[in-house]
Amino acid sequence: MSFYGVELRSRLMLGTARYPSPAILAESVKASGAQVVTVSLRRESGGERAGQGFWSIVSELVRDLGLRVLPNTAGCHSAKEAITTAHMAREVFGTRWIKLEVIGEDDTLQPDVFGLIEAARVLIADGFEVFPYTTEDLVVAGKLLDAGCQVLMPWGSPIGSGRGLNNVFGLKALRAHFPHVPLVIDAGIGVPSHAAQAMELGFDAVLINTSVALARDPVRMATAFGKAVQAGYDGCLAGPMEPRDMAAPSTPIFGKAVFE
Amino acid sequence: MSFYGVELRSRLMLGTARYPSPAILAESVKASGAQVVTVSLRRESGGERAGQGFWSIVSELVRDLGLRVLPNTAGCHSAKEAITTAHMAREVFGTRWIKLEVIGEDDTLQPDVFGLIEAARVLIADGFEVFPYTTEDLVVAGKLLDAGCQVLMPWGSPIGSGRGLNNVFGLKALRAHFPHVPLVIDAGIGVPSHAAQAMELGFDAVLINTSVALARDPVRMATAFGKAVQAGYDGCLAGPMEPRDMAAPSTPIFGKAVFE
Amino acid sequence: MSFYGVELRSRLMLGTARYPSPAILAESVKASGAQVVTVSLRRESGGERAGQGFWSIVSELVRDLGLRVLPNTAGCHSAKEAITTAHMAREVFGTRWIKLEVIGEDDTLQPDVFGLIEAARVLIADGFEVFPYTTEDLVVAGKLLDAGCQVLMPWGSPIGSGRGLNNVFGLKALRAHFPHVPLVIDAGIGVPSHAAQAMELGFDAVLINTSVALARDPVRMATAFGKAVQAGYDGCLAGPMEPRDMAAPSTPIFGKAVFE
Amino acid sequence: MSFYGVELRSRLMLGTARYPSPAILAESVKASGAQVVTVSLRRESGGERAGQGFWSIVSELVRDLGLRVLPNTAGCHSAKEAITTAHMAREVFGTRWIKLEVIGEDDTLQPDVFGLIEAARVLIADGFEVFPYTTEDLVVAGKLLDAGCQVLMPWGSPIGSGRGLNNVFGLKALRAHFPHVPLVIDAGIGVPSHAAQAMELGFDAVLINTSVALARDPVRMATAFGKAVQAGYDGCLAGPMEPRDMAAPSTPIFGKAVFE
Amino acid sequence: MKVLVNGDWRDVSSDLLATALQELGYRESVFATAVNGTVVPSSARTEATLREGDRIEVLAPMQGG
Amino acid sequence: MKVLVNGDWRDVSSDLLATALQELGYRESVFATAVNGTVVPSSARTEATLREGDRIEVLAPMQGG
Amino acid sequence: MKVLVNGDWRDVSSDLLATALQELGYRESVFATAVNGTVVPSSARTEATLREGDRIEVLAPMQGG
Amino acid sequence: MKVLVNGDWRDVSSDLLATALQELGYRESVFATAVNGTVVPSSARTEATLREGDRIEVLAPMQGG
Repeated sequence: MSFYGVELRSRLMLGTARYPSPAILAESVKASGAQVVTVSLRRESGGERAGQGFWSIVSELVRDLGLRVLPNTAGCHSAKEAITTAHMAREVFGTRWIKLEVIGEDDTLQPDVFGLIEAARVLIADGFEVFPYTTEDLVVAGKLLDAGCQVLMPWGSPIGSGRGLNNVFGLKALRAHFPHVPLVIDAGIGVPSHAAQAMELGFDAVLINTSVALARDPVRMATAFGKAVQAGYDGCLAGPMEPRDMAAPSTPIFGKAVFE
Repeated sequence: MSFYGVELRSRLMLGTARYPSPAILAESVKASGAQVVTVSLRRESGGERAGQGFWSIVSELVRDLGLRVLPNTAGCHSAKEAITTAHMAREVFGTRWIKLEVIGEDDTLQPDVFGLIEAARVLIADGFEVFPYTTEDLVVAGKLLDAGCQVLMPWGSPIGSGRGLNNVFGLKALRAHFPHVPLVIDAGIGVPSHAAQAMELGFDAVLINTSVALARDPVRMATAFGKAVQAGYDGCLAGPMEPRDMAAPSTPIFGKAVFE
Repeated sequence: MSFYGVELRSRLMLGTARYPSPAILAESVKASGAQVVTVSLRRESGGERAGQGFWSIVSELVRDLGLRVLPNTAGCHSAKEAITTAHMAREVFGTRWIKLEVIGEDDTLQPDVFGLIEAARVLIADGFEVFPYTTEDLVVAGKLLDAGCQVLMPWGSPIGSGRGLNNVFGLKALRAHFPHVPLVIDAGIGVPSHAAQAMELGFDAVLINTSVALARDPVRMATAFGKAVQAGYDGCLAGPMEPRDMAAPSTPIFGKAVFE
Repeated sequence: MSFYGVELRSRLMLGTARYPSPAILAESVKASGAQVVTVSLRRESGGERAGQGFWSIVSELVRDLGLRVLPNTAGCHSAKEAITTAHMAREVFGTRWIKLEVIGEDDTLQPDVFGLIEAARVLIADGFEVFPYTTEDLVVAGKLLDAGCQVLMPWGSPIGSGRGLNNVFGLKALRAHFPHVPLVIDAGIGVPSHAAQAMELGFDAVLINTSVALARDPVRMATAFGKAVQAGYDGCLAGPMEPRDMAAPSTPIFGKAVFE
Repeated sequence: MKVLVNGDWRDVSSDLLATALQELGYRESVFATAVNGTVVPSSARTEATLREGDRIEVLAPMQGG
Repeated sequence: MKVLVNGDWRDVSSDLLATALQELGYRESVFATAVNGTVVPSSARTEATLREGDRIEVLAPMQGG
Repeated sequence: MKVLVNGDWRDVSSDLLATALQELGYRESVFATAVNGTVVPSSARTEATLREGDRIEVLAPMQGG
Repeated sequence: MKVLVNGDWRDVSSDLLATALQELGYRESVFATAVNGTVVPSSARTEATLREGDRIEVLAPMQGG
């Protein structure tokens, strides 16, 4: 799998927010096998060193594990905000990658697909490599690809909800219509079986954050998601049987003994 | 996890039927990491060596990988048939373990819970260690435990159907009512995410056959199921977050920049 | 539809428990169009008149609307209890009909299918017309029919849970295997669409209680269920189209205008 | 319920395409109780009278039953096409109502929400009363309302698929965010229980076509949908109980007899 | 004589079920009876004799689902 | 003069839309017209002139969902 | 002597199960036997006698799920 | 001179962004800046001049999903 020419072995991407401690974050990243971690930006006052502290932890992980950093534009509600934030992220994190979020509604944190496409166009013209957080809408997907996006990140369900895949039909249609575009399920995955299901549907990767960070044991959950993504990927490529409505014996019935 | 005092590391059990070739069966068993394989008996005519051939392959696997063999009574439609078959299996396979199937209906291959309980009582009195293939019925489960069964194997959906878990509610209730009994999902698992889901519900293990054997690439599918079972098990023990109806931002919104 | 030779127009049966008031019960029965109402027995101390009061209300409804009364054996946990209760019900309510409940587990109120079959045999020998509250188990169903039951009442989900149909597959199989036996979904229906779905699956009738009695407006809910049952029944007989995976235009595309 | 100031009693709207015969169309409209029927336009060659024939049937129904006609722009793939078609429809059918469809993808017939919003703006400026066929996207919905739409018609699933509601979560969110806007489920309803479910979710109406027209008995299916819509509407307003995870006895257990 | 009526110990003077029920206040109303787990139909109550310690169930119609 | 009518090239002698439509067999019936993508209302057809190569759409009511 | 072996009528000359099985071609291999629905363990075959019409089941290992 | 820094009004004496940031306590650490909604790269801060009322955003790395 490659994103903008970068080859990746792991199909799990991990967010860095909401962990109980920096140490658990670091252990979770290691346990997950993820090669991409997402980060963000926030206001810092003079003298404060929180951002610096966080960044030194992540930088060390990045260096030690050979990770890629994927900054996001979380919380941006307009193309303009997202564009400005993306530029600041590029400077701070030193990467052209940007996970582009333009939020359209605060309860569901659903993408504003209009602002998203607008911002994607501008950022791609500015040299960014855009990973748009989008819906399963096929027309939107087409416009993002036309704008120059080479990866799409459709939501499974609202960010942080842990509901899994709300619209399996829509996601299947997206996969079917863009068979060669890397597609990453970006939000709402709650348990490992959700991640495996996403991969079985043919998605290329899964981005997880809350369901690892808020698990009772985040490190073990990170391990679990690492395996689930592999399981689902292998399962997809192994060519599953078609489900049947009624039963067929798995033990051949030819040669069955008769005891009267 | 232990079944009748036998400690097992792997929570995946694998059936041996319907593989494209003996070699692929052997590779699949290895790839799965399973420590228990199910086998059966059938009529053999004098001079025929099919059973012998199959058994020499399985014996070698058993020896090399330290497997346990779990014979079944597949295809038996009465307690009497199942009891006789169990005794013959004990002699041939040299184990007190028996996966007890008493089939009540030929389309869905659903258990006949009446014959099942009757046969379980007799076999346990005869010194067998019984793994009953049963439904999610709590009352039936209680009677099987009263009869002396120390493991239960409820169906997920009909044998060979690949439908996954037909009655998640019923299976959850079974798990909740017998928290200390080893429970193995025995039939109907179609894809790795089904297996992960079963483990996330708290089941102790999963028995797979058709969905590996009939996959386009059985060996890869065996690998996939091996990982999925671990993923689901880790996921269950890691304490997943509760799903929410609405979104919660994973990236903190405190400190969000404002660009007017 | 007929139960034990009694022709009924309405395919909705209504329980009489848990209504806010006797008046609302009476209005709900009328609004539902039900022709069968279920009742029960309980201990009454000398001088108390609660049972008498309830019965005079129901008797009046029965007389005015031409209803049939179906007493149940709710709360019985053994065949013996259920048999005794059934006999007392026959004396009090003057009917051979008995909704036979033998409860096997108190959290899910699931049927004890062993006690159920035993009690059904005895009661049928005693001249009762038994409506057994059972699971979707095909083998159990077969034994109840062998015992002489001419109607079966499988649960949708636990009594009072309002969860709808927990095991659609199992209920479909039951319907498919006993195409000529009147089958009534007896428990767990929560909203009108659940009732319509049950009828669309080919069930003959639906018995509702809690979801009407505990609705904010029971009378309106009774009306709703009355219509839903008819809708589902008509929908089943009207022969629905097969669902399709992808879309087909409903407006013919031949003759489409072209505006360049 | 009112659409653009027009009060309607029936919450079922019916399409006129794909019926076996004009007579069955007419009977189905009558049986459904619908007060709004959708129609379309297509190329007609000189001398041909198909459109005239169809229209005379519909006109008679409209006159006899007091129906409203809702022309659509089915098959249009751009705002421009849809706008032109809408104008032609207004002239032919003599109504300002237009069901605005701008199709974005031919397999799923999903809306092109960009063309949709553009066309809605233009048409509303031109004096139309627009019923936009849209997705469950909240941001799109907001823009359509800003453009002046006073009704929204989100899809349940692809037109003609009969799959029911693909994204219940998304539709619930749409309902919750726009509690006062008339919302009509426009596509994909396959059986009466789907329609009842849509109404139970709080939608104001349902538009059906294929699942009536292609039923084995369209007239009976039209009746069924008429009842289902009422059942779901009443059920919603009657205030359903909350579903529970476990059982609650409907028959009170206080006063239960004891037979030892 | 002490008998268990619907789970409570009660004193009755009559050893006939019908009379004992009257003593206990059951009149006119619709109910069914069982003694020691065996149903005693209404018609048999005048001949059914009670013994010290008998368990009597008296059940009346109630709401049911 | 050749015009494209509903996608087919047709010869018409009149350069007035109303007359051309009559030539093409459209009479009495309910239909709507557009020329080169612009709607021409019924009332304007008698004044709408056609040119060689014009694209005419003539649409009639049909079933719709 | 005719016996039913796995559902087929066969002639065997010996009335000992062990010998009859050898006649029928069962050698060395791993199998289990039942006569008239009763299991006959390997160790008991040399003493198990057959009668005309006995039903013999001879089962060998096979794939199972 | 009053400027709005991350939403709070602050007094700075320098009218150069780089110097003003030092006054405000931002040293050595990794951060990005924008003035009045326009990004000012690190390299341009020594030349970026501030005016009364300017809105400055100073953002640092944080956790993100």
